[in-house]
Amino acid sequence: MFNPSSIFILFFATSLALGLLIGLIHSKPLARILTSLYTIVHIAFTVFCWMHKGETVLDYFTFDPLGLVLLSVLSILTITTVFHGFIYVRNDPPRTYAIYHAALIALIASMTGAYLANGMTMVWIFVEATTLAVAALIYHDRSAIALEATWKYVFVCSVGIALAYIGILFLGFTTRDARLLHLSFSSITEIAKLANPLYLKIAFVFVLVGYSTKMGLFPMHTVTVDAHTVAPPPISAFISTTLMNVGFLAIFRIYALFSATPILPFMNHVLLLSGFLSLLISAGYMLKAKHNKRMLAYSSLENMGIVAIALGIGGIGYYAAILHIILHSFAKAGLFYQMGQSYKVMGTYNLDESGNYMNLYPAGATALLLGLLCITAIPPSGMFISELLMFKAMVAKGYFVLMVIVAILFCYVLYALLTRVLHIVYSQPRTPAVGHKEKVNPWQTVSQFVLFALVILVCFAQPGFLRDTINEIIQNLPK
Amino acid sequence: MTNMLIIVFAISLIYLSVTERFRIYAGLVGLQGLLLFGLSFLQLDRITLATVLFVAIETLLFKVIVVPFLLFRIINRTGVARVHEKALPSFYSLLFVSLGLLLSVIVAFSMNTTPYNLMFFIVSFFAVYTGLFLIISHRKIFSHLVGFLVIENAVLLLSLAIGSEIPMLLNMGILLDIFVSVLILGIFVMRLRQHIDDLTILKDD
Amino acid sequence: MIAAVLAILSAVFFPGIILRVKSIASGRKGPGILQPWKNIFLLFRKSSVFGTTTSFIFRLAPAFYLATIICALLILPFPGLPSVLGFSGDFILFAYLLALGKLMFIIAALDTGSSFEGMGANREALYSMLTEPAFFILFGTLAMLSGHLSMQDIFSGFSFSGEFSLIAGAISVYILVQIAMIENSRMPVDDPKTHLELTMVHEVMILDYSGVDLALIQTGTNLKFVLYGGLIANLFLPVNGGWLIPNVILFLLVQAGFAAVIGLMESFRARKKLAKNPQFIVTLSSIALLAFLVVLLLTRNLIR
Amino acid sequence: MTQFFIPAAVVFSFLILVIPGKVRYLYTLALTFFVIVFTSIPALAQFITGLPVTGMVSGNTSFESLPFTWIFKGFLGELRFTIDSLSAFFILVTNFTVLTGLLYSKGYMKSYKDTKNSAQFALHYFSYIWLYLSMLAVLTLRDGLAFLIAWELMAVSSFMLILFEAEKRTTLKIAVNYLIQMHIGFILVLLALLITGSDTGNMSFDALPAYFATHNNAGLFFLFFSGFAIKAGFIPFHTWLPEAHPAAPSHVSGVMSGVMIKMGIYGIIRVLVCVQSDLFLIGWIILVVSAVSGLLGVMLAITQHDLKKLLAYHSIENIGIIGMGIGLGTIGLGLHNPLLATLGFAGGLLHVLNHSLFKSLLFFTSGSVYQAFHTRDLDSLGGVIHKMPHTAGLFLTGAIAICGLPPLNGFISEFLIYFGFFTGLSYGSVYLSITLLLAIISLTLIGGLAIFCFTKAFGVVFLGTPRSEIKHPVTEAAAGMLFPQYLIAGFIFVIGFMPMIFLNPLFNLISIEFHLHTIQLSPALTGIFTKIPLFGIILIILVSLILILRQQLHKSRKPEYGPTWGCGSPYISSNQQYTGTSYADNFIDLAQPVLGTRKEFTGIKEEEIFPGKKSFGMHPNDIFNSALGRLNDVGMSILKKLARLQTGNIRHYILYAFIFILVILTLLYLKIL
Repeated sequence: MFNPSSIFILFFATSLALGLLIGLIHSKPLARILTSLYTIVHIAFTVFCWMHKGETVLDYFTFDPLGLVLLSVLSILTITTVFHGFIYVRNDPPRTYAIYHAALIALIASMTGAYLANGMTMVWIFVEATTLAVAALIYHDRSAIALEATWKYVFVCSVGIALAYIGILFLGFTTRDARLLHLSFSSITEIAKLANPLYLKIAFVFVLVGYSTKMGLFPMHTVTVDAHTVAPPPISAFISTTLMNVGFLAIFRIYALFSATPILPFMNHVLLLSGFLSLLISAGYMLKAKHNKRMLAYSSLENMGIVAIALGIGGIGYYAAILHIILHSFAKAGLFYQMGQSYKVMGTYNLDESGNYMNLYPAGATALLLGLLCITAIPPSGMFISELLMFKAMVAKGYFVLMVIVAILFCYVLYALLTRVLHIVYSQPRTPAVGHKEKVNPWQTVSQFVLFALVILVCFAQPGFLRDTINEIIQNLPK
Repeated sequence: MTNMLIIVFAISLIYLSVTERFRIYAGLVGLQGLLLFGLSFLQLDRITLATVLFVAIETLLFKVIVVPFLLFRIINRTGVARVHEKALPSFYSLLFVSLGLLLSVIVAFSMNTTPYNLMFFIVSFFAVYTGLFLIISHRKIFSHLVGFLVIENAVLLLSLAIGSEIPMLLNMGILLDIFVSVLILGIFVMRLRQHIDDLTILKDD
Repeated sequence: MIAAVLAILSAVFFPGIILRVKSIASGRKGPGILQPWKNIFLLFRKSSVFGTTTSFIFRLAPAFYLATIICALLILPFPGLPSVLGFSGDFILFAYLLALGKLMFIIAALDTGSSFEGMGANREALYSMLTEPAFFILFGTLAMLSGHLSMQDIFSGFSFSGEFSLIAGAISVYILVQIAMIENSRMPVDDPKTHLELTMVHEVMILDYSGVDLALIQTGTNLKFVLYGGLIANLFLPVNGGWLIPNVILFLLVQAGFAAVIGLMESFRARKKLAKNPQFIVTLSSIALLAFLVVLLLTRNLIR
Repeated sequence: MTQFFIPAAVVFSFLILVIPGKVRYLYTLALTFFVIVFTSIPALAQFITGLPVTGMVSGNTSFESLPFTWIFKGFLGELRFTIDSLSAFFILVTNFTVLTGLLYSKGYMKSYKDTKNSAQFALHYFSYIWLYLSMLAVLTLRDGLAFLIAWELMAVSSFMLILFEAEKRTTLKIAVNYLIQMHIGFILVLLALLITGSDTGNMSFDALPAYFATHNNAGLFFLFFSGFAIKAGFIPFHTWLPEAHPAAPSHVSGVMSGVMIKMGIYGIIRVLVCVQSDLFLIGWIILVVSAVSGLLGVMLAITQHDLKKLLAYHSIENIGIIGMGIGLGTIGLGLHNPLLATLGFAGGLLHVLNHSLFKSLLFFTSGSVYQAFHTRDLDSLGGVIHKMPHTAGLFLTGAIAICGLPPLNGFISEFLIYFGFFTGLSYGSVYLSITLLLAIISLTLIGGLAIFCFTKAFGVVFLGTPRSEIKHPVTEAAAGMLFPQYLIAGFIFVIGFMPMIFLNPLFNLISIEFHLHTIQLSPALTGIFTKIPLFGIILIILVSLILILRQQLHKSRKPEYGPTWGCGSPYISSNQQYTGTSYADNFIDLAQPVLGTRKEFTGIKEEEIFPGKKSFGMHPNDIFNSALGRLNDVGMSILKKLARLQTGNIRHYILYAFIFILVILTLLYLKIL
């Protein structure tokens, strides 16, 4: 009964059951109870996965360290997201309330699947599933603009997914042996060894471009930004953290699988190019941003760029990339929750209309400042460590020019974020906001402080197990 | 025979890229579905009920019946039958598409594709190219939709190239893909009627 | 002891000599040698008027002015006998002590809140700022020439032997004379005789002083002349201040000569346009620089 | 003990945020005092003896120095806090200034009671104490990573302090600008440390000697230098400084200008200690940069109208003087001439101490003036001395000290540097002598200009009559605010009158840090530094004598009082006085080409028989600032131009992917990738 695979199936069955229950019976209390229950189940499942680390279940799923780390991030963020979700949709009619939570559970489940999937196709299927689930959430407030965002998101994502699929097919071609064709990671390593590098290169390019929709990386970062604009803040938090992690995971997996082959330099260059462009564009847009959430969305783009660059540099950069993606998840999620609260308090996302936050809601303002500190990777933010490691890798590999440019771009990003956030916190709004304002109970902010505290803690001391896990993840990558 | 069908498929693509009437789009998508059905049928070496059923659902049911039906429905509902006026003149789009054909031939040749049939590669590259080109060059969402469907077909075509035994998983993927396309069409039919023109509220400039 | 006597002696006669020379040069008989001091003692006996806007700064300033000059005198080496309190690098202290006096003097002028004294103050500040480099370059040169850093050794190490040291000496004398003129705001940059406040520097700053304070200031000014006279005199003194008497005589002679020269210059030289003063002052620095380069090449034996 | 001290300090510092407002200040004071006591004991021991305190753990045991080390083991792993004599010196300076600043702040912050909420006060004091702690950490940490974190913590906390009056938009801008520039400096230092780390495998200051032994020294040193110079405010890295100091509350400006910018100096020396070759080049460039900083700094200071901005520019000037000392010392090292080296570094370090004293004093006094009159504009102040005699006296003390005039402390340090220059004239090559002479000239000019500037500042602000009428009653600063200022003034006098107390340990320090043997040359210097104070004493005696004489003479005849002599005109109004602008005018005419100060006034035209209202204005301008601004604008416009992708058209979004793939494939086909 308690063998991994059955638990595994049980979990997805539960997800399905709870999702359906909530979705069909439109009752708020029920939805609340079941969702909370699901949160607990998910945590329990994560713990269980850790206990069975390294095993493979139903030969389509595996509990490898990277998947587990990201899964745990998901579990932690699930708690906060569900919590903030309850607050955010408090006043909605039962139907939308129920749909919201059903979709949320579907999203969490599909992301879990994507993390644990063993095999490109499996990942691909779950990524597709996340698209469908998140579409419903983006469309949560049924406005025209929400519809547009949803449409764009779904459409571009599906195109991207299709491209990614072509990449996977190319993997398929490289094998002469049909038994390997379900492309489990173990088999791909074997394929990659005897494969024609050209095929691998094309496969990589297509997969990168395809999943860049999810990871929010150039070239297909555009729609996630739009999605952020309209999605409920808790969902934005998911989109720009755990969902981006899904994209990252997909790309990282294929990168790791090919890293043994001669196409490694090619992959590095492509990653550097794409990451650098992301950084450039995000810097430009943050200097222009007039919408608080879009600003954060672009900051996610920037951070993904950093991750891609770190990955592309290699060496200690791999460590940096993993650490960065974890910390970014916490920091950015906290910031998005904070955005939700600031929206409640100030009644607007518009930068010009928002301001004087320090007097309206001191706790939130403090959280915002702290989050700013974290996301801009200024010590005592833990992300400073990851960026330091990235620079270290650059110095080690002699990418001095790139380093200088990246540093300059950082300064611009810092400038953009500082000016905007400080405007929100301290100075008076340029034009008075029209939206209606409400009070927020300071205790709701505690969760954000906890997340930021986690990020800051890493600056001073990286927990041993974290370090070991990350090292375990990157152990097979070329030094 | 296989190559024959593929050639037809390619021709349909070219025609797709130059025409301006939505009904023709819908028809062509259906036609492509039919061709794909034929192709996948030919690619099967041992015919079992399961596989036949699968192929039938995958191609005949969805690609030949459901999708074109939805397309026609949209056209009727929205009453928009032509592409946007300011779309690329068909002459130029023809140029671009033939360029794409050349490109895909070059790419396909530049990689040795044995033991697979080269035609599959050329045409499916060409199909991807055309699909993307449709999306890029047209302004109306309907054309984007068609472009997406073409890309789907390209994927299916490419997967057929592997020939012999397509593992269940790949098929599952393709099926899911098709579900998605249907769902998108669904959204489109249900919601997007009112703004049939391009949506550009969300932007930074 | 002797030094003090000498200082007082020369201080007593100095202003008189200047006046006398000037009047002779302009064909008058002129007042007695001691006339200036008579005026000062007169002032000492007078009571004084204070501006209502002034504060304790105004009352402190004269005392500081005088005191700093006396301190500077203590540094000044006197013929033959070892300087009272000299040490290596003392000329830096020398300059800065005078600067302190000037600072007090300037703010005292500003204390009155009168526009004229403001003018005087800021001119004084500017000119002294521009003068200092010349003084320091000069002493840098001499220090390098003699290889010592205390006035005592610098001067005793200095002699008009060899053409280059002659050049250096000549230039130094010239510069010292000019600096003395500027520091005491005499002819080329300022004219003690005029009474058009708009064009004055020193005189306008003491416009509000009267009685005792004025007396103190004038005493200070006279002593300041002695200071520079003493510096020049030291240049002329022989290497080893062997026996005292000739040195003393020589010293007094030089002082008198210096006074006479000033008198002559005052009477035969026109006052510069205010706007031109800075250039004039900076010229000194450049001349000093020339001297420095000559000595530099000399000491490095780059020229014979 | 040490195991508990550091966590205790950190934990207790967080309590400031939650502690009730009444006791908050006292609590902060107590905490600060605790830290001061705890750090001062070992620091004093180190500074005075240069040898480790017995019973303490000692780190590396080379012959010259046994720096005293806390090895702190906690959940952070092992942290080594090392106090050698250099950091000891800086710690002592920091402790004193931070303490006085905190004492002063009590009175100063009173005026914000009703405009700011309690949270902001809490945040302020929290940031203040963290600025202090981070500075201590910077001074004691050697490990690269820990150092960098402390370094940036320092920037962030000071940033929060500047933000205290953030409701003003300009303050916000300034604060952001400040943090950005700090960040740039931070990145430079980081890069330098990374290079060290990647070559020696140990990213730490202890690894520097190993690096310098094998690599080109100048390159890395200048990387460090430019990083630290931004913090120290050397021209052209200074642009943040004149903005940030005025924006902050006065006690913060005092601390920032007094000690925080000295952290840059500390860093430079910390690296310099390890440099082994290229000393001439390094020394020469430091000398040039410092001379430029000194001159431009004071020249720009003269043109300012804002009292605190003027002081800020003087910080640049004094940093220049310190730098000149360091440059001289480095050249001395290059010449293997212990005398020059000692003179240079001793002068520089002593000036660090002096500047921290008189600059904080000046900032505190100007703060009091600001509190009393609610303006810092020179041209609308005046006659303050009648309202606030104590403050005026203190300001004058500071002014005399900062002008480097005897008998106060400023003279001692400048004398050392002068003395070094003059000594150096006869050593080394012709070029060296010429360089040194130029250095002498610039130092004299700096001195003269400083006198010019402070006669202006003191004369215009404190003397004369008010230039704008004051609506509200004005009183002398509270005793609580005056006490720390008198404390500082006392120190200024002490250094001025018994310099050897401070110089001996300094010589000792230098000989330890730079492995020189300067013990034998100290008697020569001792002679000098016993003579100089003598003059101070004589001066004071003389002055008092003369004053007594004056009194006696005045006893007999009472002095009368009347209006200032207006050359016959009976009407003297306060706006006929010289203003700061007009006082600076004739200097600015000279310096205009260099400074680019804009003057604008409307002259009287020919046909005007009855001239109307005329105005005269002078607008100080910092060329570097505007240049930096222009550069920044260019970068921004480029980035903004690049950001054009988010058009809202799906077809475009797809197009990017399409192009990206095509480009990659093409590059692939062309065998470029």
